[in-house]
Amino acid sequence: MTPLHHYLIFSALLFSIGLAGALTRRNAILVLIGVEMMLNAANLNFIAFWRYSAHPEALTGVMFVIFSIGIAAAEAAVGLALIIAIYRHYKTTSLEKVDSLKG
Amino acid sequence: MQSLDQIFVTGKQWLLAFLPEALQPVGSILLVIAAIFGVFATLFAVTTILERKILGRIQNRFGPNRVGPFGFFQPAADGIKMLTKEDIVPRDADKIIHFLAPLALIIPVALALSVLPYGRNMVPVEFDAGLLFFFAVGASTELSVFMAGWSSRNKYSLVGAMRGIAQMISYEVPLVLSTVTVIMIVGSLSLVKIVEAQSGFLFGFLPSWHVFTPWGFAGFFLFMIAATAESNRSPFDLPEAESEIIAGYLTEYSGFKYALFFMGEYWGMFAISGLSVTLFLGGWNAPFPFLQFIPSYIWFFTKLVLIIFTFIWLRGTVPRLRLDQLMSFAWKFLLPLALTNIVVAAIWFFSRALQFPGALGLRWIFCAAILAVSYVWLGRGVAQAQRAKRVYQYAE
Amino acid sequence: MLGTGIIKGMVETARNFVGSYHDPERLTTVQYPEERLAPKENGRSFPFLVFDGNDQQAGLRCVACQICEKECPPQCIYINKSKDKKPDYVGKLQFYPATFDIDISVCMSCQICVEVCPFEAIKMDQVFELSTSDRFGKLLLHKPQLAKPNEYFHQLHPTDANEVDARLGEEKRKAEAKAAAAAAAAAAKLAAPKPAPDEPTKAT
Amino acid sequence: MNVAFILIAGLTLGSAIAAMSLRNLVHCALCTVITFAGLAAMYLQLNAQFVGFAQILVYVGAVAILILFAVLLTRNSENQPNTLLASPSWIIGILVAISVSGTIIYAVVKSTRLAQTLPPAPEATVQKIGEQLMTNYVLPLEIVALLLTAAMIGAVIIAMRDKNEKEDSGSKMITGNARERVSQPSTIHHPSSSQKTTR
Repeated sequence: MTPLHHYLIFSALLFSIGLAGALTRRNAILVLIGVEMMLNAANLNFIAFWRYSAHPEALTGVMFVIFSIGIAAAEAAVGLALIIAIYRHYKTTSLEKVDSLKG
Repeated sequence: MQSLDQIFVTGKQWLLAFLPEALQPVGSILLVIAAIFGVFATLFAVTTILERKILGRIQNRFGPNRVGPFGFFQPAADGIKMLTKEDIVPRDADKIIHFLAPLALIIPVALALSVLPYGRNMVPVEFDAGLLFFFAVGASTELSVFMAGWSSRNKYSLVGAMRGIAQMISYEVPLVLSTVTVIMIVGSLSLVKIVEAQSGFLFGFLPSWHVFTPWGFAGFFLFMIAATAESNRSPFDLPEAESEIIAGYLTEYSGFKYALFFMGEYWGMFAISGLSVTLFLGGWNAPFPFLQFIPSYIWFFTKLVLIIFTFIWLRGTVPRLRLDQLMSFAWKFLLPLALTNIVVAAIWFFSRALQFPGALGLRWIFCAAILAVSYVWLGRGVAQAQRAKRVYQYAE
Repeated sequence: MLGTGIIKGMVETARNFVGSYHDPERLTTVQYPEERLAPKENGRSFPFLVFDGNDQQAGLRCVACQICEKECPPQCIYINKSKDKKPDYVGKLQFYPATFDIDISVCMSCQICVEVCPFEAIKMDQVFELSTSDRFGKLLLHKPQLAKPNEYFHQLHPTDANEVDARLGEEKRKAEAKAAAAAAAAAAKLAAPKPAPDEPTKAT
Repeated sequence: MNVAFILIAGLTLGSAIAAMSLRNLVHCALCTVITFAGLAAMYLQLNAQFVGFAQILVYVGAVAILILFAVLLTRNSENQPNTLLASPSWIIGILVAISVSGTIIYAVVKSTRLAQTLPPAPEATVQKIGEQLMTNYVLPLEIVALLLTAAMIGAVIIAMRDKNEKEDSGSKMITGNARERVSQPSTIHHPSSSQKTTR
């Protein structure tokens, strides 16, 4: 049996890896990957808390994660479409070069 | 009869009794893995030789008939050839991904094979959401196609991989939507429960398989078309179109890795055929009450081989599609028909309440009429689109 | 309606599949090394040289005129003209090929050498089992391998061979008649004091 | 603390670090796939079968492929500039991440309110989840469905090549347009192109 706080520590580490990636990498796609990773770490927390809760039959955590996965899929689709549109305009995906408001 | 039907289950329990208590779960898993690999590797060998022989007969020639009696040792000869060939990796290839790509195909496919019910009480891993698991691991085979195509550093490989991914994503939609009808009627994602729901007999002698209902027939039809595309078989073999792009994403593979890819594709075909048997053709159920003495697993594998024969027959008949035809067929024909089929399944489900005499016939005719009208109407759209003059975007 | 074409095709292939077990029309393949098809009269593979009589050296029709060597599109024929002469089928003295090689790894079976040969000396063969482990030596055929008797030619292409024989017989007869006439004239001239110059006129 | 958890956690964290630090973007995307799959295994360990399978279906089957397509469609995005590691924002980012994780881990370890015992495995069957979705959560479900539809249409519209824009720019620069068309197939990059530039 794995104690609850191991899952929480694991998800904290995963979250911080995603955060570090999103903060340090310049490529927009990698930033998006980092954001997805942070979202996933949060999802794991929901599942872990649901599993160790006193009333797991309420399925609250599971429901939240299901909706979260759905929204994450939409987020990834729109985000990548935006990146491709930006790339088409600026010919780069580096976030530092995409800094002018005027096309 | 009962003992013959359960011979593998009792045999496994008998074998496991030799192990100490603590090792029994591990032993059970290992036995199941060995059984799956053994059975399907044999089926793979038999299918390759049968495919070549049947294709030969269809094309007015003998198939391979030189190695052994009637050429039935040909798979052994092929296997020896494959294993002794040099394993060539292109110099500029991404070697790690090039190595991992065949594994990324064979592992999900083997996982998908492990949730199918092969007979009464004979399901390797029973999941409450077995169907979802099947599609989840099935979706991850696309990654292997991408890995193979991208890491080879060959334009044919890349073109083949891109075609393959586009095709697999497009045909996954009708594939999943056509199974939604079964889930709606049975009310479960468990493959075991889906088979059990088809076990009765209508009027005492007609099998109550899903394929014998209007929505089930349409669902089976859609599922088989999408399954052909998912397993990259002719007429949907664009990712490996020999006459256009050599061998697609397999171009830079040779030797054992190629054999693994080859086996993975056939196992994928077996898995998806097994799923269609489970969902629509009654799984391991016998077709007639008086044939129930034959063990259940024999029925499952008979149906599986029949489906594989149909795949081979189709391959010998239909020419390859063009890429735009492929896409318009998926999105303009299969998808609307699958959505219509879901509506029909809902009508079928809720009209169960009708109890007057002849209600079954009325339901049958009404549902079949909706499907037939939409089939003809959508089919005309596809046919008209084929006749329209093709506009080329880049090659004027 | 969509799909009818596919069903028609499936029915046809199913008939092929089932028919291949009982209908020879639907299984036209021949099991080659054990069974063979009878050769067709107009079939051709690579050229060979025709000789009359029993002796391939004496009866060889080729006079080493080298037309075929010049006309050959892939240039696979190599001829060396002899220094001396030998009599041909009409008894006239002609050059003959000292060497006559055909590189059948280059030959494309176009039959142009046969078309251009004025002496009916080169014809097309029908052997095709020429595979060998030595792709340079064994695929360069020399005169002894190339020379084949006229009977063999008759066997392969009977119509063509009869036509050729008739034409050659006609020429031979004419030549003999001419020779006889010349001989008669010579005999007549011999009676007369002045002899006629015999050989130079014949050579033209 | 069992072996399976350590293995899965190690694999997931390792691939996450690799995904965030590798130079080749395709490698990053493939490592992300391993991370997602490892998380799915975690869900399975926590008796959340449906969520685990949904995770594989959505992330491995769809999002990963989307990311890979985006990588291939954006040229020159595979190779990261070498100056990356020298930038001061790199250090700040790592520091922020470390402090965040440190705070959370400290809070988790010091907390006394966390459940210490594992309750018996709950029955999160698909049937129950479906019932919940259709009763208590029917409004969120509809909203998510609407959101997904809107996102799909929005993504298509954003990523679609604007015809008017093309004609405007193309009216005087037909050659430029043609060049763009010709160069399109080369948007796809290969692993060794990065090695070549560094050599």
